[in-house]
Amino acid sequence: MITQELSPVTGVRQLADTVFVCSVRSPRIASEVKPGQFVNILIEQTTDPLLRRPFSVYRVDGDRIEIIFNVVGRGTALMSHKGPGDTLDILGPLGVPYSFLDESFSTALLVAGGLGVAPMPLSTGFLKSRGKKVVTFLGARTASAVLPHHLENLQVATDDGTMGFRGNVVELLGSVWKSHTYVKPKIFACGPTAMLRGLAAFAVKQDIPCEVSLEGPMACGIGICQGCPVELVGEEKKFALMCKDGPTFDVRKIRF
Amino acid sequence: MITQELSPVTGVRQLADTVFVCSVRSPRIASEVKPGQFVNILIEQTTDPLLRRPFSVYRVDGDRIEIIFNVVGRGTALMSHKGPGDTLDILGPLGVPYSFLDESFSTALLVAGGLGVAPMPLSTGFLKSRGKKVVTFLGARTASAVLPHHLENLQVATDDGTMGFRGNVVELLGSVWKSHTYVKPKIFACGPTAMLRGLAAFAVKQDIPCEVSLEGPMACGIGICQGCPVELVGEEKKFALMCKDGPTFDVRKIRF
Amino acid sequence: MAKTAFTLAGLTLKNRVLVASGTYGYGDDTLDLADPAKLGGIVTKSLSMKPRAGNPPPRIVETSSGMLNSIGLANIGVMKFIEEKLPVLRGLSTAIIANIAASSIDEYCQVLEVLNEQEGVDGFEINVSCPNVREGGLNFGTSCPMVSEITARLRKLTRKPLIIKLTPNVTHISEFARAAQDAGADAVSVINTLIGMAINIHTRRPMLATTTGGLSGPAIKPVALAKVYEASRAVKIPVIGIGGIMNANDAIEFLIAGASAVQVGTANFVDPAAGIKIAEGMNTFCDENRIEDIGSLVGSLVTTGNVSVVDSWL
Amino acid sequence: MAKTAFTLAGLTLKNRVLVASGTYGYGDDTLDLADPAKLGGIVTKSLSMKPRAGNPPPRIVETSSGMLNSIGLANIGVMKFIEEKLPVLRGLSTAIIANIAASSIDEYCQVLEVLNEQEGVDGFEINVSCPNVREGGLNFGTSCPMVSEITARLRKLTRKPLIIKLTPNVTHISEFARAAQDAGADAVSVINTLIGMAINIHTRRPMLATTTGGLSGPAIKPVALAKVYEASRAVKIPVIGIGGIMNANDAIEFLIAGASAVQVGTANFVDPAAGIKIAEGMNTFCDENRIEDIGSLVGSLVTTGNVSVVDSWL
Ligand SMILES: Cc1cc2nc3c(=O)[nH]c(=O)nc-3n(C[C@H](O)[C@H](O)[C@H](O)COP(=O)(O)OP(=O)(O)OC[C@H]3O[C@@H](n4cnc5c(N)ncnc54)[C@H](O)[C@@H]3O)c2cc1C
Ligand SMILES: Cc1cc2nc3c(=O)[nH]c(=O)nc-3n(C[C@H](O)[C@H](O)[C@H](O)COP(=O)(O)OP(=O)(O)OC[C@H]3O[C@@H](n4cnc5c(N)ncnc54)[C@H](O)[C@@H]3O)c2cc1C
Ligand SMILES: Cc1cc2nc3c(=O)[nH]c(=O)nc-3n(C[C@H](O)[C@H](O)[C@H](O)COP(=O)(O)O)c2cc1C
Ligand SMILES: Cc1cc2nc3c(=O)[nH]c(=O)nc-3n(C[C@H](O)[C@H](O)[C@H](O)COP(=O)(O)O)c2cc1C
Ligand code: FES
Ligand code: FES
Repeated sequence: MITQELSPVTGVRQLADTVFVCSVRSPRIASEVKPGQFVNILIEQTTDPLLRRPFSVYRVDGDRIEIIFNVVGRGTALMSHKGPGDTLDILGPLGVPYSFLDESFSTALLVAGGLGVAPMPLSTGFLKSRGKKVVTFLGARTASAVLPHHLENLQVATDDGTMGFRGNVVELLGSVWKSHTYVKPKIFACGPTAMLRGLAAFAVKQDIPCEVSLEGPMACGIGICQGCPVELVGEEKKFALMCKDGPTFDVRKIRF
Repeated sequence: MITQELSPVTGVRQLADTVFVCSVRSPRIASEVKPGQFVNILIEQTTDPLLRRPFSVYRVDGDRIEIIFNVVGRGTALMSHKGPGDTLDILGPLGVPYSFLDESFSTALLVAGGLGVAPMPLSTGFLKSRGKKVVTFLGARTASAVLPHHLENLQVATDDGTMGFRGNVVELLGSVWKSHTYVKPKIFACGPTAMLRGLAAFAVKQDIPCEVSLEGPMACGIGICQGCPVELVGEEKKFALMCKDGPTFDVRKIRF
Repeated sequence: MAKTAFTLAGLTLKNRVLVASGTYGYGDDTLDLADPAKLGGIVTKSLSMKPRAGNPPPRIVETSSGMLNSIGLANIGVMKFIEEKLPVLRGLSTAIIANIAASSIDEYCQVLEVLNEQEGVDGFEINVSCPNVREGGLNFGTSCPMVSEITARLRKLTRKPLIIKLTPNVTHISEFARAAQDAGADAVSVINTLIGMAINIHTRRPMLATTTGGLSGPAIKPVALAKVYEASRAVKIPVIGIGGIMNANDAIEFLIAGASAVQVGTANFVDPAAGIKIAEGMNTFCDENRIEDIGSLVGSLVTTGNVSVVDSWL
Repeated sequence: MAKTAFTLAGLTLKNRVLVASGTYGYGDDTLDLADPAKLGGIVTKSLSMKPRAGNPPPRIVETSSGMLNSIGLANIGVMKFIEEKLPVLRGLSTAIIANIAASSIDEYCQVLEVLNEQEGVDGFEINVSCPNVREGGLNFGTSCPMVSEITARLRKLTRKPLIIKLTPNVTHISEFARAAQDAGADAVSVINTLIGMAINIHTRRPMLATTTGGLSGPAIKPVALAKVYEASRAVKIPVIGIGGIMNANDAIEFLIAGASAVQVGTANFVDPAAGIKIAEGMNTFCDENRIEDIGSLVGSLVTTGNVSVVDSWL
């Protein structure tokens, strides 16, 4: 069930140059959220910024949830200045989680680009507690942008080669793939759209099941504005909604 | 000279229910401001609130200035949450100060209603250092709304009689006037428009010189928008600008 | 407690707050978050004869205190609406106003005829801000004769409340309100979105796939209020005020300007319970100000005499 | 550094940023805070033949990301302007565009004739959003034939740049831009303020003494951009973009939409150096993006092809 929680901020800590983690006390969301779902946060009561801002749930710790975010504009800048004493109005959990309960796979390959790492710590915990094997491929611009926390069997790619594999994360996966020994693998990914497109092409070619978490502009996050269409394969110009039918999608079902 | 200073907040403290004092480091404004002048503060970089907010200068302490303010809306609510680490963009000093250099008076009667006390502490210091006698009349709704700090020879009126005289500050002044012994008195006032109108009527009737500090909507605070007209006596429909020609006016020169 | 009900052409709304077309889906997505029984009514997403997929993404972009949308009237079509959504809506204990969009007058008539027979459809709102295919895509809503003709044709087909929703993108909205009234409309809704645009300066592309879109939200509230004021002084039928209403105070401004009821749009995206909170806030305002019938606020703007400066800080 | 100059009918502006009429006084109040020599030009407050006191207070009210004003064309009159202000303006090393307001076509002509002979007046901008006394107060700017006639009459009187400033409160601004062009205007300015309103719900009075006023600021930027886009595609003469420009990125949006230059209005109230900072920011943008002539941005909007979602957070 979706709830609206006025959530006290318990802390905001800086992880990297423009990357922060915000912890809030949201007992109802914390108890219901599943990996790959997101929350929609009203950062200020003024009308600029006007709309809520969507964020993946990074971690759950008792009655607290954590959001990892990059400061890219007005909303995220304001959020980086929050601290104890402040309250955020949060709607969640929203959207369809990764289909981790799917019995057809036993190794989850978590593939993330940049802040696409956001849903992965929660995913890792969930998968491990259900006896799945987890391998994580993480891509970043450079070593200082790598966010390696709370991940399992981590392999890193950096564009500039300052850490791990030199190249992008899809190339890293491709290079590993030649000699892989993963039992019943399935890819679960999050990252920039261009990366997800490359990954989808790879997955289709290698015939690996693959789910991606998309992101794009949203007004409501709950399916009432029709603002977040994702084109479906098959039927001409038929759209799913990113917020309600996603953000996670089987790459074979969408055109993105 | 008017300057635009990015001023670090050194502290915000709560004085009463909705009343706060904000201190900022503004060396240029601190060194130039005169009592009765104001500053225009850009509280946030977002577009709601959009415009600067005008405030009297309450006190000057070295390179710091203090603003006393009442939380009445979005801007003042945001300002009450500021603290060390925040910066305010301040334009000032603005407007025409009280004419304290006027040689024709030797006793300044400072008359303030509610937060109209704002310009009075700075005024008191300035007057005393120039050898003027200062008597202060302060009106408030109730005892807990009385802000008696940094004032001289204070007489208080409260609407509910919980402190001092029961009634409004103009009635208090009237009651004192019958037996007054002030040498060459002149009134300098700030407060709600209704109170200032009552005071002006009293001053004209008793033939006391009287200056009031007005307030009302302002967009620019520096004379470029024509948004703050104050009707002048004499010429039909001729206006002065509250921000540039005021906020202090001789009550005999304006219709308000 | 103040009297809040409002009767429009025989239909009684329990209060004067509806949720606006296109901003509440078909009323079934938010049941966890807000109880529609506390609303005056729900205006459905615009319905057309056939389903419409809508425009490609991006369809929305936030602007200063507003948002642009180019949803493209995406909807499931009137038949599927009747099959799948109406049964749910019937159970919600609130008035259901079906909003209709079409690209020809005949299509408006067809959709209305299909819906008119349905139990649970309490009234109609006609979205005339639609491209008129016969006239090369020009908006029906910017032509007074077209608004007249659409209204007159639809009036013949229904005795349920018929509301014409006007576009603000015209010189004198009062002429359109009068045209709707004279052709038999029971009310006019004022306003739909303003035409607007935003550009990504790095790609030099519009932020919406359709280049321009519709501006809504608090940014447009002053424009909407002025249009409501203009329209309500021109007609005798009720005006339903829409545009940037975020809270009860905003809604009360619309009533004072001349609106008999209001619709809440973009605010639902910020808070799915916005409409309910607004209705409750209006009640509180009435109680605090000893207003016995909220209807007494309608058109109560005082425009003579001197307006004195508010000095609430002192 | 990119080429920033812009030539309009023989007048060369050093950059494409001017300050808008009514938002910078007569240029002499802000000399402490901002050096006008860094601006492309200053458009004066609207000047009429006789001084005008303007409207009673309250004249301004803030709205969400915008403000309403009803200054009422308060100005010192053209004669006093020439005596007192023009000598100062001549010394500022920036182009001076005199904005003219009038309540009859004859008055427009008189004011222009008086100013046309003055050294230091580099061009004219005609505010047609004024009440036409002969036609009972209806706005000149909402009648195409009136805009044509005003433009044609003034064109005969001056060889200096003649700019017609259009109101957005019309259905199709392109028709008005075309009317101005066809009657001989050198450019059109787009847009003046949108009609808007705000109400004090406690007193039930309008927040402006005149009931309605003009909405400006970032709230209207999307509308202004769409109007600039519409107008610039309809005419060959330059369009000067105005409306809600707060920073260099906003200004660049207007150029891409089709504006050859921009004017900065309400932003001056927030920061009297806004125009200068915007001009500088546009240079930085050009440098960073290796744009050699800022003019190459004008009308460079890309509207075909797929628009892909920006995902800058990843
Ligand atoms: C399902 C979902 C999950 C997300 N999870 C995370 C997360 O865990 N951590 C995180 O940092 N971000 C996440 N995002 C992106 C995040 O919502 C945006 O970065 C945020 O809304 C930007 O707000 P702002 O006010 O700071 O930026 P704005 O001032 O609104 O915009 C600044 C810049 O950001 C871009 N932008 C604005 N909104 C979005 C958006 N929704 N997506 C992409 N770019 C945008 C704009 O194009 C502009 O370039 C997620 C988005 C979605 C849809
Ligand atoms: C010269 C001058 C000096 C001032 N000095 C002080 C001072 O020392 N301390 C202080 O607390 N306040 C002072 N004020 C008033 C102060 O500027 C307003 O209280 C403030 O702008 C409100 O901002 P807001 O965003 O909180 O309110 P908003 O959200 O803008 O408005 C909330 C409420 O406040 C009212 N309001 C808004 N602006 C003003 C205004 N300029 N004047 C009066 N009411 C307004 C509105 O009508 C509304 O009811 C002064 C005003 C002027 C013109
Ligand atoms: C995302 C979105 C979709 C909309 N869809 C419709 C629609 O289908 N039919 C219609 O008549 N109006 C539609 N509107 C207009 C709203 O009903 C309303 O008139 C407008 O948004 C102004 O109100 P607001 O500022 O409260 O949002 C839509 C508005 C938005 C923001
Ligand atoms: C306080 C104020 C006064 C104005 N006075 C005039 C004027 O005298 N003549 C005119 O043509 N436009 C006038 N305008 C309109 C501006 O020049 C500009 O077109 C409008 O404000 C939109 O731009 P902005 O959003 O950048 O302010 C005025 C605007 C404001 C806010
Ligand atoms: S964001 Fe509103 S429907 Fe998806
Ligand atoms: S506030 Fe702009 S002129 Fe006074």
